[in-house]
Amino acid sequence: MPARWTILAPAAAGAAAFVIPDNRTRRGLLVATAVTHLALTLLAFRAPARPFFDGALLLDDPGRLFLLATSVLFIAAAFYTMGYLKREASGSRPDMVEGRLFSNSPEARFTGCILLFLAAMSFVCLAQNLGLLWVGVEATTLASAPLVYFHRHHRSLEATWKYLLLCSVGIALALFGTYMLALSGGGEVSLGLPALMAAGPTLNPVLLKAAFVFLLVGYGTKMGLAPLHTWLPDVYSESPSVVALLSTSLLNVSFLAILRVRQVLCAAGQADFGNDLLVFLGLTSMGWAAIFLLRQTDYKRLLAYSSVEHMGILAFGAGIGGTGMFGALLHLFAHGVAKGAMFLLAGNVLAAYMTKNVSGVRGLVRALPYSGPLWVAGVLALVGMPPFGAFVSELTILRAALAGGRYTLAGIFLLLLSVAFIGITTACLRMAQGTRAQAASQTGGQFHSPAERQTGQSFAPREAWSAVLPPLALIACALLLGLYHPARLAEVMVSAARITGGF
Amino acid sequence: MSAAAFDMGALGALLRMAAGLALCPLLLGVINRVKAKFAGRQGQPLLQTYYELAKLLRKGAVFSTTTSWIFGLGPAAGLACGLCALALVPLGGQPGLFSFEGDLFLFAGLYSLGRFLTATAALDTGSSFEGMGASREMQFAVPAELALILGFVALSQATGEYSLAGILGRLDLARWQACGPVLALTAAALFLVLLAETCRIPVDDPNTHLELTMIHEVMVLDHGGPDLAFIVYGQALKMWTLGAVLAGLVIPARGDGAADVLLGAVWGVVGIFGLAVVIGIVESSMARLRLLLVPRLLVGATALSGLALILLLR
Amino acid sequence: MLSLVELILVGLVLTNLVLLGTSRIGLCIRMVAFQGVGLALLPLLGHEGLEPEALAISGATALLKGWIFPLLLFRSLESAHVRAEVEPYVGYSNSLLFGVAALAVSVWLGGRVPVPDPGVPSLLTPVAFFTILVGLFGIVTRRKAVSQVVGYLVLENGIFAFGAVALRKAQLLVEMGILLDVFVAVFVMGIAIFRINREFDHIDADRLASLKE
Amino acid sequence: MILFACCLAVFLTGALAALLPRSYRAASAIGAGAAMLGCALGLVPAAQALITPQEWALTLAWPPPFGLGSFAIDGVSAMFLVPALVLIGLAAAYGRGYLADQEGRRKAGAPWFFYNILAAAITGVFTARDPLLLLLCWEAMALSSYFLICLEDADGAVRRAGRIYLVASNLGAAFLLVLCLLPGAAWPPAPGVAAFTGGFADGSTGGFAALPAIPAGAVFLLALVGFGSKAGLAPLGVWLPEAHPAAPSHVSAVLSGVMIKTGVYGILRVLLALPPQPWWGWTLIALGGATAVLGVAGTLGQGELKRLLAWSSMENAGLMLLGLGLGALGRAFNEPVVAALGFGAALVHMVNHGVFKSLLFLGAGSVLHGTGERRMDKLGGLLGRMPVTGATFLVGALGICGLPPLGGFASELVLGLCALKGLLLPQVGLDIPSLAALAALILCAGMAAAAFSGAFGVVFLGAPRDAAAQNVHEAPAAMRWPMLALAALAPLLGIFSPFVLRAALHALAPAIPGAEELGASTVSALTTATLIFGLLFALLGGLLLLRGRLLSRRDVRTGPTWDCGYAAPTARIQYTYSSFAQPLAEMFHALTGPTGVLTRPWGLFPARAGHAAESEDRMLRGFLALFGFIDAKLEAMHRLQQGQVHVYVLYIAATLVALLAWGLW
Repeated sequence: MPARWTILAPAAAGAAAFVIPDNRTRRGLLVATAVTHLALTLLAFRAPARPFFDGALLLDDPGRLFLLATSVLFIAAAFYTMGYLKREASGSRPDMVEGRLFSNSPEARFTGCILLFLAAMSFVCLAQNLGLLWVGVEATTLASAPLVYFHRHHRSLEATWKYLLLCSVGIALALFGTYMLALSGGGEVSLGLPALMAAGPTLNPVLLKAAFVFLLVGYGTKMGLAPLHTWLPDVYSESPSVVALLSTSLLNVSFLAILRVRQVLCAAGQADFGNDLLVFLGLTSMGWAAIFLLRQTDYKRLLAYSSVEHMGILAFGAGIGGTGMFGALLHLFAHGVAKGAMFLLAGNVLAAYMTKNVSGVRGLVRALPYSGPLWVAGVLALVGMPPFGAFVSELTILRAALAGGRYTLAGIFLLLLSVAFIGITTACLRMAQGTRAQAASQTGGQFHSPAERQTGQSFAPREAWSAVLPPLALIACALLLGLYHPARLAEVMVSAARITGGF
Repeated sequence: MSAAAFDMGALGALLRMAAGLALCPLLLGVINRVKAKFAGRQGQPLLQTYYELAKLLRKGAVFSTTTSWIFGLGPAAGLACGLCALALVPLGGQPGLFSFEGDLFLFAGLYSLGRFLTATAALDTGSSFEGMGASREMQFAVPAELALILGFVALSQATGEYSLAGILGRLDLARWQACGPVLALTAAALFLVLLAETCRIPVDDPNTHLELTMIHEVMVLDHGGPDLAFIVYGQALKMWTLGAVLAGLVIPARGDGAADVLLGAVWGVVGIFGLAVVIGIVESSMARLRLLLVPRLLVGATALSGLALILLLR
Repeated sequence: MLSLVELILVGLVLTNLVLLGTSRIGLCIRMVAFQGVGLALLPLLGHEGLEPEALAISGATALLKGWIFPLLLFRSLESAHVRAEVEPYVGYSNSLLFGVAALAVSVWLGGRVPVPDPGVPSLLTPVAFFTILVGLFGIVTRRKAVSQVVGYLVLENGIFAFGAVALRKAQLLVEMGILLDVFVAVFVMGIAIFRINREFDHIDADRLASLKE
Repeated sequence: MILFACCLAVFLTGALAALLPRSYRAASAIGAGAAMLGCALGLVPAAQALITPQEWALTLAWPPPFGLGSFAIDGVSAMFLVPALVLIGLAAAYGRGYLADQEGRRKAGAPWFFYNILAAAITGVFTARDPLLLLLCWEAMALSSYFLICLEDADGAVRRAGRIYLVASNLGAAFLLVLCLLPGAAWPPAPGVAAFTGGFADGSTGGFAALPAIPAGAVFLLALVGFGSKAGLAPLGVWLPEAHPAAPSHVSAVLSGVMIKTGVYGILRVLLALPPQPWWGWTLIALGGATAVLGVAGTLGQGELKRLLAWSSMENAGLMLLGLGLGALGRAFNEPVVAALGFGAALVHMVNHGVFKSLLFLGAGSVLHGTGERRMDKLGGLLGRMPVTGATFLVGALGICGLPPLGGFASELVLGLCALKGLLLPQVGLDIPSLAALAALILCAGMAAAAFSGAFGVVFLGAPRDAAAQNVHEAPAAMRWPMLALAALAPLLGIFSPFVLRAALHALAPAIPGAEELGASTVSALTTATLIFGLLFALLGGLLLLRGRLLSRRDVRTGPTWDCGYAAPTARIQYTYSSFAQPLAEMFHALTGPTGVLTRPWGLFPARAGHAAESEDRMLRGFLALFGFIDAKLEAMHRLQQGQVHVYVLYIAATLVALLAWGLW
C-alpha cells in the first residue's frame, strides 16, 4: 500500500527533522525521503487504486499524475538543497540589495517544513473528500510560510505576511464554497467526492454555481490566477530558489483542487458554467502576466509572472475542454519541470552575479559554462519552443480551441502567448548573451560579488554538481515530454483527462 | 519551314547582318555631315569613322597602374554584346539570324550586360571622373531600359507576337491603320531611348570636352587603341541596331516574296540612314539638357510607352 | 431551537456592526471572542442534538475562538506596544454605512441563493455573506496587521457559522482538521506580527509595500 | 528512402557529435563533415525525385506528442531540396575555413550543432507531409537560425538583430500554428479544409462536433503572413536586412540562399493545393512588386556590403512572389500557360538566386575575413589582392542582376515572358497585374545592375581607399573552393537553363496538367538563347584574341590614371559607393527615406565634406515605433501592483463579487 506512505513518510521525516541536531544527517534524511517518495509514487503509479482511510483518501489517476509531478520536482529540489544549505551556512551575511546584515532561520526548521510541505501536497493529491482537500491545501500554505521567511530580512518578511494573509483569505473563501457545495445537496450528502458526484444531478444548480465561484476564487488565489495572484511574485522573488520551485508544485496541487470541484460540476451537468469561468480567468491571468513580463527588471519576478501566465494556460486548457484538458495536464508537467529548472538556475545565477536585476546579468553562457546553456534551454522550454514539452501541450490546447470552433479565444490565446514569449526571451536571452564585462559596465562599472570587489575583475565561479545536475535532469524531463511519452504515463494522462471532465 | 527556305532565310539574315557591320560607321559620318551642313561648314568626310577605327586599331595603349583585367574586358564585351544584339534584330521586317519568343528581353539584356562591364571597366581606373560617368550611365539606363521594354511590349501587344521578328514582321500598313497613334507613341519613345542609348544630344554630347558634363565619353577617357576602337564601333553598331528597330517600326513595307524581302531590306537601310539624318537635325537644332533633366526626359519616354500600352489595354 | 440559532445569527450581525464602528482594537478582539463563543453553541443546536462529535467540536471551537485566539492577539498587541487604535482608511461612520450596504447586498445574495434544506434558517446565508463581507472590509480598510488578523477571524467566523448550521452531518475529522488549520494559521500570523514589529518597530501593514512593480 | 533517412540521421548525430570533442579543430571537422555528408546523402533521393516523383514516404511511428509524421519528396520538394542541399553543403565547407580563426575565442561545438540542426530542419520543412511535423521543423529552423545569427553575440548590433529576428519569426510562426492546427488541417493543405478529423494524437475526435469548412481564403491569408514573413515579404520582412548581415557569412549564405525559400515553398504549396481566387494573385503581385522595388531601392542606400546583399535578397524574394502571383492568377482565370510559366519562373529564379546570393555572401565573407572591414567606402582595389574572391564575386554580381549569359537571365526571361503572355491574353483582371509585374521586373533588373556594378567596382576595383584594404589576404583554400564551385555553377545554370525550366515544369505537372507541353515553347526559346550565349562567348573570346594580337605588336605602357590635370591624385578622391548610388537613390527617395548623410563643403576654406550612405529602414522604424508605443502603454499598467496588501485583498473581494454577479445573475 505505497500510496499512504507517500504521506506518512515525509510527515514522519519532517517531524524527525525538527529534532535531529546534526546538519549532515538531516540533509541525508531529506534526500532519502525524496528518493523514497519518488519510489513510492512510481509504485503507486503502477499499483491499482485502493481507497483507504474509510474512502476519504484514494489515489486515482489525476492524483497519480499530480503526485508524480510533485515528487519529481521535490527530488530535484532535495538534491539542490544539499548544496544550497552548504552554501547558505548559518551566520549573518550582507543583504545584496541593501547591504544590511541578515541571518537565515535555523536549518532544522527549513528542512522540517519542506518535508511537511511535501506531506501536505501528497495529502492533497490523495484527498477524495473536499473537506480534507481544503485541510490539505491550507496545510501547504502553513507549512510553506516559514520557508518563505528563510532569509530573515524585511523583504522576505513582507512577502511572508502577504503570502499568509492573502492565501488564508482565499482559502477561507474556498472553505465557504465547500460548505455551500455540501449544502447544495440539501445538507444530506457528505463532502466525499464520490457521494457528491453520485448526487450530481440532484444538486441545487444555483448553490452549485455560487459554490464553484467561491471555490474557484479561493483555490485560484493559491493557484495564482490573476488578479488573485498578487502574493506570488513577491514570494517567488524573496524566497530561496528551492522554495520557489516547490511553490510551483503548490500551484499545481491547487489546480488539482479546482479540478476536483469541477468533477462535481461536470457530474451535475454544469460543466459549461465552470468552463466559461476557467477560460475567463485563464485569459485574464495570461494577459496580466504578459503585461508584467514586458520590461520586467527582476528575473525572479519574471519567472513568477511566467508562472502566472502558465497557470492561466492551465485554466484555459481545462476550460476549453475536450483535448484541451489533456493539453492542460501535459502542460502541468512540462511547465513544472521547465519552471523548476529555471528557478534552480536562477539560484545559480544569483549566487554568481549577486544581483536579481536583469540588466546586471550578461554573458551567462560564457561565465557559467554549465548553467548558462541550461538557462537558454530552460527559457526555450518555458516559452514553449520545440522540442520541449510545453510546445506540445500548448499546441494541443490551441488545437482543442480551434477544434471547438472558438477562433476568437484561440486568437487571444496565441496573441498573449506571443507577448509573453517576447517578454521572457527579451530579458532572459539578453542575460545569456554578451560578456560579463558588459553587465558590469551597464550597472555603473562596479563588480557585484564581494570577491570581485577585492580582485577587481569578474570571475566565473566553479559550479557545484548539486547545483547543475538537478536542473539538467529537469530539462531532460522537459525534452522527454516533448519527444516521447512513456505508454503508462500517456495512459494515465488520458484517463485523468477523462476523469477531470476532458473529452 | 523547309531546310532550303531556312537556308535562304539564314543567308538573308547573314547578309543583312553583314550590311549592318559594314555600314554602321557610316551613320556617324552622315550625322556629322548633316550637322556640318546646318552649321554651314564643309564637315569631315563621310568615311571619317572608318579612318579613325583603322587608326585606333593600329595604335598602342597606355594602361593605368590601378587597372586590372576588367579594364580590358569591358570594351570587348561591350562589342560582343552589340554583335549578338545585331543577330537578333530584324531589318525592314525581315527576321534576324535568331528569333524566339521573348528575345526582346535578351535584346535588352545584352545591352545591359555590355553597360555593366563598361561601367565596371570605368570604375577600374579609380578616376573620380570615370566613376561619375559610370554612375550616370547606370542611373540613366534604368528608365531607358524600362522605356525600351515597355515600348517592345506595346508593340507586341499591338501585334500579338512575342518575338522581335514576329512583332516587326507584322507591322504592316493595316496595323498602322488599326492602331496608328499607339505605334506613333511607341516610335517616339523608342526614338528617345535611341538618343539616350547612343549618347546623342539632348542626353549626351559626344563632342564636348568638359568631363563634368559627359556621361558615356567620360567613362572611356582612359581607353585607347583597339579598346577605344571597339567602343566606337560598338556605339555605331548600337545606333544601327536600334535604328533598324525604329525603321522597321515606322516604315510599314512588308511582304513575303523574294522581291519584297529585298525591298524590305532596302527600305530598312534607307530608314536607318534617314534616322541618322533626323538625329543630325536634332543635334544641330537642340542643346544638351542639364543632367538633372535627363532622367525626366527618359521617364517621359517610359510614360509614352506606358501610355501606348494603356491605349491598347482599354 | 431554531429561534436560538437565529438569535445567535442576529448577535453575529450586531457584533459585526460593532466591529465596524469601534476604534479600539481591544474591543474588536473581544467582539471576535464573543462571536466565537456564540458560534461554539451552533453545533450543539444542530439537528443531532448533543452528540459526542458535536460536543467535541463546539468545545474545541469555544476553546480556540473564545480563549486562545484573543489571547494570542492580545499578546502580539502587547509585544508590539503600539497605540491600540484601529486607524482605518475609511472612517467609522462610513464603515457603518458600508455595513448597511453590505447587509443589503448579502440579503439580496441570500435571496438569490436558495437553501434546499428546510431545516436551515433563511437568515443563515445573508448573515454568513454579511460576516464574510465585513471580514474582508476589515482586512481591506484597517491599517494594523493585528486588525487584519481580526478581519480574517471575522471572515472565518462567518464561514464557520454557515458550515455549522448548513452541514447536518458534522464530520468530526473534517471539522477538527479545519479548526487545527485555522489555529495554526492564526498562530503563525501572530509570530509574523511579532517579527514584523521587531523588524520595523511598527505593525502597520500598509507600510509593508517595498515589494512592488 | 533509406538514403534520406540516413541524411537526417547524419545531420542530427553530427549536431550532437560536434558538441563532444574538446579540440576546436576536431569539433569543426565533425560538424562540417556531417553537414556535407548529410547533404551528399540527401542529394541522391532528391535528384531522383526530380526525374520521377518518389513513391515512398518515410513515416515515423511517433508516440503521443505528434502522432504520425511522414516525409516524402515529390517534384516540388525536390526542386527546392536539391539546391538547398548543395548550398548547405558548400557553405559548411566554407564555414569551416571561415570560423577557423576563432579558435581559442570560443568552442566550435555550438556553431556546428546549430548548423546541422538548421540543415536537418530545412530538409524537413521541404519534405514534411504532416502539419505538425512541418511546424516542428519550422520552429526548429527558426530557433537554430536565431542562434546562428547570434553567434557573435558580444556585439550589441548582432544581439539587436537577433532579437528583431526572433520576435518577427515568432509572430510569423503564430499564423502558421493556426494554419497547421485548423480542424482537419493537412500539409500540403487539402482543398476544403473542413469537417474536424481527430482532436489529438490518438485520432479521437475529442468530443467536438464537426465544423463548417474553413474558407480557403483564410488559409491563404494565414499562409501569406506566416510564410511571407520568412520570405521577407514587405513589410513583414523587416528582420531580413538586420539579421542576414549580422550572421557569420556562411550562415548568411544559407539564410539568404535557402531559408528565405522556405517561405516561398510554403506559399507555393498552398497555391498549388487550393483553388486560388483572383484576389490572391493580385495580393501576391502587389506585395511582391512592393517587396522587390523596396528591396532594390534599399540596396542603393547601404554602406555595408552584406547589408546590400541582404536587401537584394528581399528584392529577389519579391520577384519570386511576383512569379507566384502570376501563377495564381493563371490558375484563377484558368489560363494554364500563365500558371505554368509563373510558378516555373518562381522555381527557376529560386534556384538561380540561391546559387548567386550564396556565392555573393561567401565572397562578402571572405572580404570581411581578409580586410576586417564591412563598409564598402573604405575598401577598393581588392581584385588584385584577392583574385579568386573578386572573380567569383563578379560572376555572382552578373548573375544576381539577371544578365545574360548566366542563369539569372533565364529566370527573368521566363518571368517576363509569363507576364507578357498574361498581358496579351484577353482576360480582364490579368492584364494590368501582368503589366505591373513586368514593370517591376524590369525596374528591379536595371537598378540591381546599377547597385551591383557599383558595389563590385568600389570594393574590388580602383585603388585601396583605406588602410583596411591595403594589407589584406586572399581567403584560405577551404573558403576558396566552395566559392569556385558556386561560380562554376553560374554559367552552367545559364547554359542548362532549358533543363532547369523543364525540371520545374515537370515538378508542376501533377498540379497543372500538361505544364510541360504548355511551357515547351519557352523551353525552346531558352534553348535558342543558350545558342546566342555560345555565340557571345565565342565573339568575346575572338575579340579578346584579336585585341591581344593587336596589342602584342604595339608598344603598351603603363602609367597613372589620367587625372585631368589634377596634380596629386589620392585614392580618397575615387567615387565611393555612396556617391555612385546617390543619384539613383535620390530618384527613390520617397520609398527609402533619407538615403545618406551629406556634409556639404562650406565657407571660404571648406573643411572635409562628404556623403555616406546611411539608409534607414522605414518599415522597421514603423514597427519599432508601434511596439514601443504598446510597450509603454502596458508598462504604465504596472501600477496595478503597488505592493499594498489591502488593495490585493480588495482585488480578491472584487473578483469574488464580480464572478458571483456573473454566476447568479
